[in-house]
Amino acid sequence: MRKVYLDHYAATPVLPEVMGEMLPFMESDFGNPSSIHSWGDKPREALEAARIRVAGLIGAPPEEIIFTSGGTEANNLAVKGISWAARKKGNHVIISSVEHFSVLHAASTLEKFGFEVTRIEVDKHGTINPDSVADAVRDNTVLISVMTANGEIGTIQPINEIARVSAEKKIPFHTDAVAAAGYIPININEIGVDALSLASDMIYGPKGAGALWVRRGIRIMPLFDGGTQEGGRRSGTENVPGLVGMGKAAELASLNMKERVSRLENLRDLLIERLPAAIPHIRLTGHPDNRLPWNASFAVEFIEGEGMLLLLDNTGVAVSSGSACTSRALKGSHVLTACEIPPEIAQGSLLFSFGIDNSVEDVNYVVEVLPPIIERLRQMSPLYDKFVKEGGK
Amino acid sequence: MRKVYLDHYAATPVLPEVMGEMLPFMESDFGNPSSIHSWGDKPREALEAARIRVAGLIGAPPEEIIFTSGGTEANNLAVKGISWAARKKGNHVIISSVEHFSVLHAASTLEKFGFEVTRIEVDKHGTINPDSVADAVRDNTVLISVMTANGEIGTIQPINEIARVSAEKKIPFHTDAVAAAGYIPININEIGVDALSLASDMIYGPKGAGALWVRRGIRIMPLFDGGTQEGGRRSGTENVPGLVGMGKAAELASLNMKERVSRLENLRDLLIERLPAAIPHIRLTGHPDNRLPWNASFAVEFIEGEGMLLLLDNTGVAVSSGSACTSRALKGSHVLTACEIPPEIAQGSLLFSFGIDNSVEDVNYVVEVLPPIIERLRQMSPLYDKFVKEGGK
Amino acid sequence: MPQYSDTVMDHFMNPRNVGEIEDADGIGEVGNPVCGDMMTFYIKVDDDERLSDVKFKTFGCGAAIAVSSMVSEMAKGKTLDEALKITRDDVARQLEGLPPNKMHCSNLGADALGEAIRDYQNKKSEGN
Amino acid sequence: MPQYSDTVMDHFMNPRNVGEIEDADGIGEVGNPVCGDMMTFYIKVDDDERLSDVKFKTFGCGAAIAVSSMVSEMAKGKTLDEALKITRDDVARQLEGLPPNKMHCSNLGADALGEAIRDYQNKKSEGN
Ligand SMILES: Cc1ncc(COP(=O)(O)O)c(C=O)c1O
Ligand SMILES: Cc1ncc(COP(=O)(O)O)c(C=O)c1O
Repeated sequence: MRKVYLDHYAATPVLPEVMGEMLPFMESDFGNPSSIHSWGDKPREALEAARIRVAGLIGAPPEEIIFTSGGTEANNLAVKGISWAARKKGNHVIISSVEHFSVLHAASTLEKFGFEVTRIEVDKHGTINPDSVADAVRDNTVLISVMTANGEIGTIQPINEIARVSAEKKIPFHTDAVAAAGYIPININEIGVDALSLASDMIYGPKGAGALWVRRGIRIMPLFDGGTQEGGRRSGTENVPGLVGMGKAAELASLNMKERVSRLENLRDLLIERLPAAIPHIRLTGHPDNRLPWNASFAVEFIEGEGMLLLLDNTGVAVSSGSACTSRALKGSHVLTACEIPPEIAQGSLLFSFGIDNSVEDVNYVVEVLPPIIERLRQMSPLYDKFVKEGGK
Repeated sequence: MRKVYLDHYAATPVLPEVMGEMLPFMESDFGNPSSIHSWGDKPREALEAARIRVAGLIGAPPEEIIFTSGGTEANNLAVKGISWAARKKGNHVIISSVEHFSVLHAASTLEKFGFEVTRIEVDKHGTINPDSVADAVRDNTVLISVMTANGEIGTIQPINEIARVSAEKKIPFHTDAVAAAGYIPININEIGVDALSLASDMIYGPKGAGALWVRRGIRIMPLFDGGTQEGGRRSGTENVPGLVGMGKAAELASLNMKERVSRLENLRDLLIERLPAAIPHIRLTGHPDNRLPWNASFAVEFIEGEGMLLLLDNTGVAVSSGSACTSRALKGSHVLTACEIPPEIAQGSLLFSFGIDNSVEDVNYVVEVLPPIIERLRQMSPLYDKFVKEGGK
Repeated sequence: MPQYSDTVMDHFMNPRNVGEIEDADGIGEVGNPVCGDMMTFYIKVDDDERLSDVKFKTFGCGAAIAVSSMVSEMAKGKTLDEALKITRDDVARQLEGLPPNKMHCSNLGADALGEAIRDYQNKKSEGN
Repeated sequence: MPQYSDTVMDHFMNPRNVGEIEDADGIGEVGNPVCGDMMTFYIKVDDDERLSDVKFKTFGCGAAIAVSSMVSEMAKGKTLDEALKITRDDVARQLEGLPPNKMHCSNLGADALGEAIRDYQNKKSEGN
């Protein structure tokens, strides 16, 4: 059976070149970068080289990179750490309503500790209006956190404009670039952002590695106290192989961005063009143009996501869904809700996330196998039944 | 040149069997364990198998294991998480004065948030007296955290007795077993502890993986909010290869504990016997008998640790030191200070941490190369000069 | 796979009795697409008060579809009283288990069947 | 390695002028073993007020030993006035840099030399 993996938003394989650079740091060069003796030399040098590469992906000074265990840690460190460190200045935080759970729920935790959180609404494409950020700013606002782009619906946010608001109001601005970095050009100085989250496993690096860049001068309270690694902002023995892998992955992402993006965009556009032609009552979610190159997200009416996933899996195709049934919390996607997609339609959400190994044949295969699956589930669906009986208006 | 690595406390290599189990989860089975399609199957099964293996090392129910990025995270999660979750009950925490920085500094952070911390003193061997824990308990005590054993001086703590105190007083008891697990038998039910920290990189597993076991019923506030992985207690995409590696490492540690321990104890005892015979004015630190099998720690008088480390490195030997010069903070070891070792003597601290690949020849080599190094540094030392001139009393 | 048993997967992949009964004697509808699961059961009752036919339409996850299919199989040929005794737990057991988080929201088949039977009984008593 | 330059490592591995001058004209002691670094400098001054010999003993890290060695080399043959002008920064520069965290606590060599010169000057003025 043909295998078509279209769930790179959930996981990417580790590239062979990345693996190749990681392995020595588990075997021969296994030392601790903090060691004074020579076993510490190569790990320390490799860690610093990785820092330079990761910083390079976003145009940041390497010494301002804090390595973490992933995107979730980076976001929690940014949202909680910057807010806590500024709690004498104020207790108000602004985020968008379409942030990843790691920002959204970190903000909710802040609320339990006396912070106030404004969650900026988005339009039907999931785009935030920079003016609403400006309007939400108060005297006691200590952090604005708006993601660079949303992974679930692909929408790229106007972060340059939001950064301008934050600069004007002199409020630190954090952006979660986990879904975006490597897929759209990001330069922290051009944007004018103050903190930015990255994850290795979105760019063909290993899981368990991430980074938070924080501009010098922005105070941040650590989540992990301990041996004062990472300048005291993130203690704990560094995951050298993982971070070396992330470094290589970041380097490859920088070097090959243009090529990767044009490839991904072609496949994405092809699917976005062909799927609605092959399937009635399906709609693109997120922004029609201003979207991540790898993201093609849809809502299929009258049926639920998990069934589609399982039947697609049965034909060798991997995708994901924002439906309630596929979520751990059994709740429909807060992102689709924020875009005011009716809940029963949001249940039919399907996310195709392309990767650098996908091909036009993969798209063809999906366009071939998906319509009968949808037809089959619709035939089972009481909602479709009603729709048809009511004359299909 | 002979290479003798005796700094396993700083880092252990990843065993080939461990690597072997990890690699597939970077390459072919790279999927996300949360994925519903079949790419999620093997990673999810492997993660749960790893959980069973890690739980097995300490006799815990697997579902009570929270995977983390390492020992530092586990300790921060335990100390901050349990205290925060109980903050309505009280705001007093008891730790020992010889805890690892990740417990010590986490407790200091709690102080900044209105908690009170009692740091129990130790005797000259670094042993805590369970009675002082009992005496320190107050009505508002919400956590006792005392390490299973100290890695720097090897001293094993009477945690069974401390657990009895905690049980009597009905206060959750956390123990940092990072330095001990795999090297002394640990069964959470026999001890009667409520939470326990583990790190992969102390037992020939990969860096970037750790675990906190928390007994069912003990409330804990997460450090990372997000996608509710690990039962909501530690969100973030799981580091599948790292945790699979930790699982294998834990399994091997359980299976081979007896054999490893007797081997390590033999080497440790040999060094502890022969070094003082070859070098005058050197003292064993930590407990003479009740110590970790891999740990031989000394204080060498009249000279400073970094010089010894560098000259040893030059002869191919890797060790570490608790001297101020070798620490990132340029502060002498709080552990040696707690044992009331005079600061100028603590500067000459040397830690030999044995590993499963060390041999008697390694010990012989150290006993051969170290005395002239010490002699050479003493000849440079104004302190030794004074000592000799004052008649060497 | 969302840790579904082989039986669940079998009933999801090859659901029995999918469809509608044009001249159903009773129709039961439970759930709500907003929550993710919605089931409509159609029954045909013979002169012995037995379920001579059961059909369903379901909007929902794999478990919901498998549950519907299993319930329809379990109910067919049973008397109304017997059918009314089918519980959610019976269904889960017949399916060789359901993932814990699917026990509640997706396991509505027995309820929908019950609704259909009550619909039939109401109509009958009204008809009387 | 604690990111020491080659010159630092050379002076640490092969320190110049280690030792004591029995009949020193001046002795300077700075630092404190409690803090981790302690240096004693011994000087011999010739009739032209030049440092004809400089020796040291040092308790401390690699940097402290290298600093002592470098200072002793830099000072030897200099006039007292010239020697007193040697700064910590000069020493660090001659060593091709010191790790930032070693700039302060281990870089006491120039101070110890200065103390030794002042000791000599004090003795001389007392002797007058
Ligand atoms: C936008 C965004 N931020 C943060 C994260 C969290 O990253 P991780 O799961 O690697 O911790 C994700 C993961 O999918 C994401 O999409
Ligand atoms: C006793 C103890 N606890 C915790 C830690 C922290 O572990 P990690 O550095 O893996 O985060 C260490 C590390 O050496 C340790 O020895």
